[in-house]
Amino acid sequence: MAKKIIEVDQVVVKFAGDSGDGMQLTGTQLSNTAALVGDNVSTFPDYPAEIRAPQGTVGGVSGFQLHFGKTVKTPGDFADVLVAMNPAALKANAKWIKDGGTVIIDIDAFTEKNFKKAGCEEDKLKNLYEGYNLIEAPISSLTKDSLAETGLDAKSILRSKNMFALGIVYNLFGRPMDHSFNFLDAKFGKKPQIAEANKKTMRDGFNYALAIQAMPSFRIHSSQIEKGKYRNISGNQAAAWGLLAAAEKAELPLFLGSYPITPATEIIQEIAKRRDLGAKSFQAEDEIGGIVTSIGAAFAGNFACTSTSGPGLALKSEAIGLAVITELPLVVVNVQRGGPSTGLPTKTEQSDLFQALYGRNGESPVPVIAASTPSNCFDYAFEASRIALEHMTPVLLLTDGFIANGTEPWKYPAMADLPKIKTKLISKNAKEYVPYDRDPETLVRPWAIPGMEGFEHRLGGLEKMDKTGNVSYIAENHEVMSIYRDEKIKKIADYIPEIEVEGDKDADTLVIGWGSTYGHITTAVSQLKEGGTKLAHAHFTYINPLPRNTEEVLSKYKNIVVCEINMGQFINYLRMKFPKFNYEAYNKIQGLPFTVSELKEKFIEVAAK
Amino acid sequence: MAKKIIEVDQVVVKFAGDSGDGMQLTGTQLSNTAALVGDNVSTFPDYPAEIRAPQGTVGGVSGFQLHFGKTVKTPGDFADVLVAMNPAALKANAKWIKDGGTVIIDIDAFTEKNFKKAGCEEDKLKNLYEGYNLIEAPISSLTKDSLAETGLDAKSILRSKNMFALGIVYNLFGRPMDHSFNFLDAKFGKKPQIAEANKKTMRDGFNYALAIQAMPSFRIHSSQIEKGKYRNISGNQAAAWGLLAAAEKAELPLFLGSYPITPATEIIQEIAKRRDLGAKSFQAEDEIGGIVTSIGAAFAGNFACTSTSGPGLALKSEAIGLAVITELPLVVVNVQRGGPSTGLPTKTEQSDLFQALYGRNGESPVPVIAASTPSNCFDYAFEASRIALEHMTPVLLLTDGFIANGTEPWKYPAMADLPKIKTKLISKNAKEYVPYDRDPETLVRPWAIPGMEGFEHRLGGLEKMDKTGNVSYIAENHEVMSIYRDEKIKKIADYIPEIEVEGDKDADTLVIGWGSTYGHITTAVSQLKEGGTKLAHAHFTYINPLPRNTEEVLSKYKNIVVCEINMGQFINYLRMKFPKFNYEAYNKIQGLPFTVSELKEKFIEVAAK
Amino acid sequence: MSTEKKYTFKDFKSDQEVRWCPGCGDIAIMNSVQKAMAQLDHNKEDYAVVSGIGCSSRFPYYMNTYGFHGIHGRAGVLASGVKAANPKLSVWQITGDGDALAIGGNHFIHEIRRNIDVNLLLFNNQIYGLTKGQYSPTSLLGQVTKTSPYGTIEEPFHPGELVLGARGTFFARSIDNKVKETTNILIEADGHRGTSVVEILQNCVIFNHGFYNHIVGKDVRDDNQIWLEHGKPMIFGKEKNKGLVIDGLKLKVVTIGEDGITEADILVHDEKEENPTLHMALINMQHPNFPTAFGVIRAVKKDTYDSLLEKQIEEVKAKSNILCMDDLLNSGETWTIE
Amino acid sequence: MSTEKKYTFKDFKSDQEVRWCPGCGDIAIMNSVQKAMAQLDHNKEDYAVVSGIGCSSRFPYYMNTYGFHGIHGRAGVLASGVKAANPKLSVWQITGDGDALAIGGNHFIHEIRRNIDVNLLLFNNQIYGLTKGQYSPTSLLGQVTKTSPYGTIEEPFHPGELVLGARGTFFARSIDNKVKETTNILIEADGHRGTSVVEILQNCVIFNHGFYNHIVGKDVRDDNQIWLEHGKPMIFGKEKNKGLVIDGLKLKVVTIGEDGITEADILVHDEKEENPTLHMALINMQHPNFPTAFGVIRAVKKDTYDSLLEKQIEEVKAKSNILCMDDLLNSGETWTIE
Ligand SMILES: Cc1ncc(C[n+]2csc(CCOP(=O)(O)OP(=O)(O)O)c2C)c(N)n1
Ligand SMILES: Cc1ncc(C[n+]2csc(CCOP(=O)(O)OP(=O)(O)O)c2C)c(N)n1
Ligand code: SF4
Ligand code: SF4
Ligand SMILES: [Mg+2]
Ligand SMILES: [Mg+2]
Repeated sequence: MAKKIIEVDQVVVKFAGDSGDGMQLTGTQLSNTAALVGDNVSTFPDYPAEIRAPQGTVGGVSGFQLHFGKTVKTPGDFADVLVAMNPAALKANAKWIKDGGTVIIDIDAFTEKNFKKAGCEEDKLKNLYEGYNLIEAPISSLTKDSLAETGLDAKSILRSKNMFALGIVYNLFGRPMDHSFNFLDAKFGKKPQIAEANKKTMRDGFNYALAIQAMPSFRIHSSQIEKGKYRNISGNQAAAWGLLAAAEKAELPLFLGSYPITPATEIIQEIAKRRDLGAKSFQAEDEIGGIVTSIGAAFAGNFACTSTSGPGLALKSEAIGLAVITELPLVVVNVQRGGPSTGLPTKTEQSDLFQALYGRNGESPVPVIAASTPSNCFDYAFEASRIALEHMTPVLLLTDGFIANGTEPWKYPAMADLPKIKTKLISKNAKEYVPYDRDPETLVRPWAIPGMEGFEHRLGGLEKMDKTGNVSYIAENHEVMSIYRDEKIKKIADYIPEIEVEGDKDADTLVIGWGSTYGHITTAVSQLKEGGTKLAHAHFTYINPLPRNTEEVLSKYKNIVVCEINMGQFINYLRMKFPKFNYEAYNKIQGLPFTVSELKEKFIEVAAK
Repeated sequence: MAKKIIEVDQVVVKFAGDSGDGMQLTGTQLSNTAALVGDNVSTFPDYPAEIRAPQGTVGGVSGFQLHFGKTVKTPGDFADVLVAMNPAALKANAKWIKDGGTVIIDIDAFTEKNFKKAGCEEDKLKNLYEGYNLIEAPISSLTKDSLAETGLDAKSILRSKNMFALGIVYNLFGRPMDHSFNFLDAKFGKKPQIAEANKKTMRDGFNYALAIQAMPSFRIHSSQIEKGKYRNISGNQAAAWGLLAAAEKAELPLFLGSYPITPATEIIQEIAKRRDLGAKSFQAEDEIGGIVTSIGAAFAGNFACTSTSGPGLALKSEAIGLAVITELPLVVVNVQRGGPSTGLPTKTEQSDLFQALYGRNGESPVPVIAASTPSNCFDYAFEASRIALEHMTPVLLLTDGFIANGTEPWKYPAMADLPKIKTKLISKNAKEYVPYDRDPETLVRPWAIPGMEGFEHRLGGLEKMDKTGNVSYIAENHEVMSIYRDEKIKKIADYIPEIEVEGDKDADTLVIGWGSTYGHITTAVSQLKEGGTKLAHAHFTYINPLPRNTEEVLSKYKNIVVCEINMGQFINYLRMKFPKFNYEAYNKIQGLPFTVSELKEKFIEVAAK
Repeated sequence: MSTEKKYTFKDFKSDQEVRWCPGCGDIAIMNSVQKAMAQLDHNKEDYAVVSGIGCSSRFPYYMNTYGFHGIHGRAGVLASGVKAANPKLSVWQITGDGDALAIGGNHFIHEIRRNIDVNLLLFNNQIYGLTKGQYSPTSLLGQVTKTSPYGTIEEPFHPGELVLGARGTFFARSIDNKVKETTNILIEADGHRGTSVVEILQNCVIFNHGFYNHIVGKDVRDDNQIWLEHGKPMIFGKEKNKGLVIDGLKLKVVTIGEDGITEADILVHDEKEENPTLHMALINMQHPNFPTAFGVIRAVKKDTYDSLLEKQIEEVKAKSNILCMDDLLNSGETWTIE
Repeated sequence: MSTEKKYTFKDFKSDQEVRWCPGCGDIAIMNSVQKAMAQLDHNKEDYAVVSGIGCSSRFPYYMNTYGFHGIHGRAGVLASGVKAANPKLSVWQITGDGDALAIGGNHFIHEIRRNIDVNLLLFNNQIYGLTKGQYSPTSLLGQVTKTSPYGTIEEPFHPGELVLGARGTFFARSIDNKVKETTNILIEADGHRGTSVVEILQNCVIFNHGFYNHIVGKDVRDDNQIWLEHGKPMIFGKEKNKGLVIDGLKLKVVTIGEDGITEADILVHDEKEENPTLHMALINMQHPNFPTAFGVIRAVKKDTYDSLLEKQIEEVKAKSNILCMDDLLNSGETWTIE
């Protein structure tokens, strides 16, 4: 019997195993290789809240899903191929396998003991197999065989079993191993024996798959990737780099005061590495210290930022108000996660929107921007920085666990192609400095920093007198200043792009999303288009202020459906801003992104109205 | 020439002087006396943000306004009588004097030096006098004369000049001095010499006014006060007492973890006095400590509360989320003040509404209630407590600087007339305890506390499994629990009163207000009614959930105008909840309440549409 | 005291799966706590185990007592609230070096200053475990972690020193795998009225494995640890021949039998001495010049916040004529309109 | 150092009206600060004066320098951020006992631990002034205030003790109305590299008037104050005949000329001694058994956070081949699609 060859535009693969099984590494390898040969790629790591939950349990399963091929905007809903290293991994992922998909299990790990640990009986799990192309691969034992002669100890040998699985998968998809070989050589530079062992296992896995008839073989249609220089990037890394790029373009030192919190921690970690670029990361004693050191740094003339997630943003809310009233530039990156309270710290959600917009005492307007893909976290971090520095205001950048941890190949820019950021630093030669003397166009005040002779002035959290910035308790002045602060943010609408509608602009139904739901929504819309369903799609990344053509766009559609991973915050924001339109809500609050299929179902229903 | 006798229903008097001149005491005395003789009274103290700003300056003026007589719902817009102890006091208050009103100044203090301190020239201030009935009383020198023989030192003597002013005012309004005499006797029990001196000065002031022809004499029409027992109360005291009353009715010890902050500090001060009632005030190291000690106390089975103002509420926001997910009873009293940031700490504002509703990470619903008068802070603190304890949820009670510091006579209840609060404490004899086993009607979970045998359980901020309350990362469970938390709060609508419309129910125009604007709005509406303008008035005290008949009420009117001391938060909330109606906004953001006259102007304009 | 104990340590295990990494020091500490509870006289329902956030702070879930897993850094105020609200409870606070000394540092020092009667177990692994390996306020100067790829530039706190700086009445130190010693220390901590701070060196096998090997390693442990006992001379060393003496205002290590030193010259440990000077010196002893001090280093008497609060309430009640809300409502100036 | 000074103290006065109560200790302290600045060598534009919230924290408004009136409790992190961002500035942090030790306690101890080069002026009036008289973490046990109508039940912090507990390198104490002494201390504080904590006893004439009279009263001040000077014997008293000696591990007051005591027996102050034992004992001396210690009590050398940060940046830059964003973007694994 000849191998079954499956022709596809793209595939979804998921690796799942124990936290210690190296699934994140395996997935990253496949994803990098795919990107290198010119596939579009999107990934979604998914790990437990515990560092290392008990071995073999469902709670301890660590997964890595990736989607690669021609048209890829999400990590995919259902897996074409699932690699499950033990019963718990299979159990946890069973419902995410495509009908007729391939399931490769390490049959050596499917022991009675492990079924028990997974909290399910063998028979029950067997039921799950039906409908799938199940391949019972003796991965552990073949790995042992493969390395029997290396002289490595049993534990080290078994640690290579993920490479065996990776080899299998490379074969399945006809993707080369040499990229991973190079990686292993570099990683184990000082331990060539280990590198060789891993490479051997991978090769053996590759050959094993070649030999087994039941393994399908995928032929993935080549994609048309834009020309350019690429690298893989996660949302958190991209956000950090976007801030660094903005500092360079503003010609200011970068300062990031922060405190670790899942899933935002990688941002401070990335900045901490960049002492070579002169960046100062300051790991404060808490979130309040993180933002207030940054406000101090902004006062002192650095480009200051802070990064956090929901509970941390709550702690920063008082200090954000201080940045609002002192009108200092500051970027606050908030990587959303499941709430309320500690909630679901490793899961994704879009439920901090209202906190970002309104979570402060008093009338305290702040621009809010939301990135929508891992790589455009770079662009929107840069944009948030530009707005902060050019409009002298704190800016909130929202991302979330889904895009922060997800990766994709990124056609990265040359710095020369990015716009210069024009800070509001007053010229040393200016005659005088009036702290709150606003630019009549933008209402932005000028910036003078300690060290500049003759421009000494005092800032603070008390209401300030128009122009001079001195403390003022005058009733009318408070109204004047409140309106200035409000108008200043509203005017930013003139300095951001209009919103563009994708899909069929002249459809009756407009699908609205914001932030990280972009990939799923755009995929659903374009797939439905192929099936003849006409839909327009407006995706919001600038939330406050909204793009100036928003009302005009909304007015063109009969039905408007607003999709969010929360209980309906953006829809309520739209109701506030444009109450005259009718909006329908589509929400999910499971700590997971939408699936393309559930979106399609909903859109078909709405479009039929 | 006979004295001019002015017949009125009510009068507004303002005392203004230096922070050290004892104006707050003087005002309080008049207000208490008026209340005792059966007037309706409303007061509004107004003091500088500094403890004692430089003597004689406008920044250092301390004022106390009171309104008393027949129909009194606000402290009044403009003063019939202003007592100004120095030029700065006159300058600061000139624009708040009624046309043709009486201005009594201590002419001894109107020296060149003092004009200078007030930052104005004598001539300019003189212009201010026009249109008023100016009485230049040599208060300081007459006080000195009055006490010349007492043997007191000059400083002590001069300190009595406020009593001379008080005597004048008692004469003007035909109000008796004996209540103040008693007060002085009690206050200076150990120093009878001082008490006598003060009484003598007051009497001399009274007689002075009698003698001076230019002094008008007011005859205030008697009011029809409801029968009952009365006392004066401020909003902060009433809120504190409402919590104490709730603890008694719930048969639980009261615990208040708090941190001082203007204008909420009096709440912890009131509770600190009540060791005799077994109340525990815990002055924490900060606002976070304040709320988290309270959450600990709630877990341990006390009736737990915390009190603060805007910036403090910001700091508490993370912890409120913990109370939301653990579903513990907790009352958070937030006395709003001018923002953003430190803003205008001694001024009033309604700008924390959105923070109260949405200032937390994740989907974190909390009931929000707003008191509307000083004395009903008692009722709504009691209500907030009832809802917290009966529905197992944190509840946010909003008041603001205006009603928190304002006082009014209060017909106080007997405890027997207040409803019992039925806590959700599980019976000791229950068979088992399932922490999240909800009442199907209310979705409320039962409460078990340490010390109860056999009901040991663990709470925490991670998402919890339905029923058991164990930690759960299951996607669908998160949705289930999120919806439960949301629905539980929505269902509270079934346990609060419907909203009642005041004024002309069948008018075309509905005036909407919430919280502390009640007095001004209701006065404006009823004054316009006398003039023939028909207006309906719906005043919201239950904000989340809204009363169940809200939509029905809104649907009856052609014009809806929403008045707020902020830039439009409640109006946006209504747009979110009931987007189909048209709302017009009327806002003021000057750190001051509305005046009745500006409201009337606006209402006439809207009603004419 | 009853001779027959009501519970075995198993009675304190909850039905929840323990989710720490295999080999994590937290597991051993949990055993010590459960053993201590089995020996103490409290009823099970009178225990409240509260924590903040961190690997260590998952602790309450595994205890079959009343428990509260709080928010990050707030273990100290959570415990303070529980105890102040109900002084009858035996309150155990579980907190990591990040939870207690980074974000929670303020609550930590104030709880100690107030001397709230709580057993405060500080799990010191000198790292942020749960967030996967960033430096903490106890990480060593120069330590390479995920947020200090080039080494930290911050001097670490010595937790015991901070405890004394905050006027602490009780401080003890132990090691995760010393279950017997830890159990005994915890029993003494529970007996102490006030904030009993027990710092436990805890191995994080994933992110800071073996950070304490210079103290716990088989070869070195006898020479590098000194276990203090009240009333006993401060002797240590493989041969039990080393001891501590005072030299001016400093401590010095001497060898018994050398330079004419006899056991009588060795300092005797007095955990009850109010003057903190010597306790501070013992706490600050550091490798390699000194052994690290373990056991109960300080345990002095002082009123607790919770007992003073109860006392004040009783005193005020006894004197006041406001004993219910109706009294309050009718107090002071009131009048009747008829 | 130039002999001709660039500024007089008036150059440091801003045009804003001073709004403290007449007689408030803050006014005298401001004079000391302005006098110190007039003597120091910094350019006026290089001063940054930052604060939190409280009466004392209004300070920056009255200074004709760069200034920042922050939010309550955050003076320490505001100052840390300013200094870390621009180490060339001379950063002065003004903070009250509530601002620094209640809500700001955590930032306070971490700033000290990191040894950030800031002059930290702690205005200790043992009360919350701005909010009108509630107790603070330095109010005396039993003190009656607006929130403790029956007396507090909390042990107060000793600020200096907490500073040392947080590994502080500099601690000095002064009194508001001692303008000359305070000025000199501030000059030394500014010269010290690291967090220079200067506790200044400050009279709040409205809410805690005369709380320090037992130390500053005319009759008692000579016997109840000891002003320490580096290298000088610790002598005090109206007759300058009392001194401090060590007795075991404790301090003792002796009289020169009695019991055979001569000046040579008296302890000589060494602010530079790294071992904190004696400094701690000096800080903790309390009325009525001891005089209260003033002057610079501790001033030891240690690297500052800000200098180590600059150094690390230079070192990493020297070794790295990523020197601009383009380098970074092109670093590691990249590929080209053509
Ligand atoms: C407000 C907030 N900030 C940050 C975090 C992220 N966080 C969780 S645990 C932790 C530190 C854990 O360190 P430690 O307290 O030492 O506990 P360990 O895990 O080492 O036992 C951090 C930073 C959080 N959950 N909440
Ligand atoms: C977040 C916050 N909490 C509370 C307050 C109220 N508040 C302002 S100053 C202060 C305490 C002042 O005491 P201290 O720091 O000793 O300064 P002092 O007025 O005595 O100089 C408090 C509680 C505030 N402004 N902000
Ligand atoms: S990460 Fe470290 S501290 Fe956390 S459970 Fe694992 S070993 Fe323990
Ligand atoms: S209240 Fe006290 S601290 Fe504040 S300004 Fe007045 S005297 Fe000074
Ligand atoms: Mg730790
Ligand atoms: Mg103070």
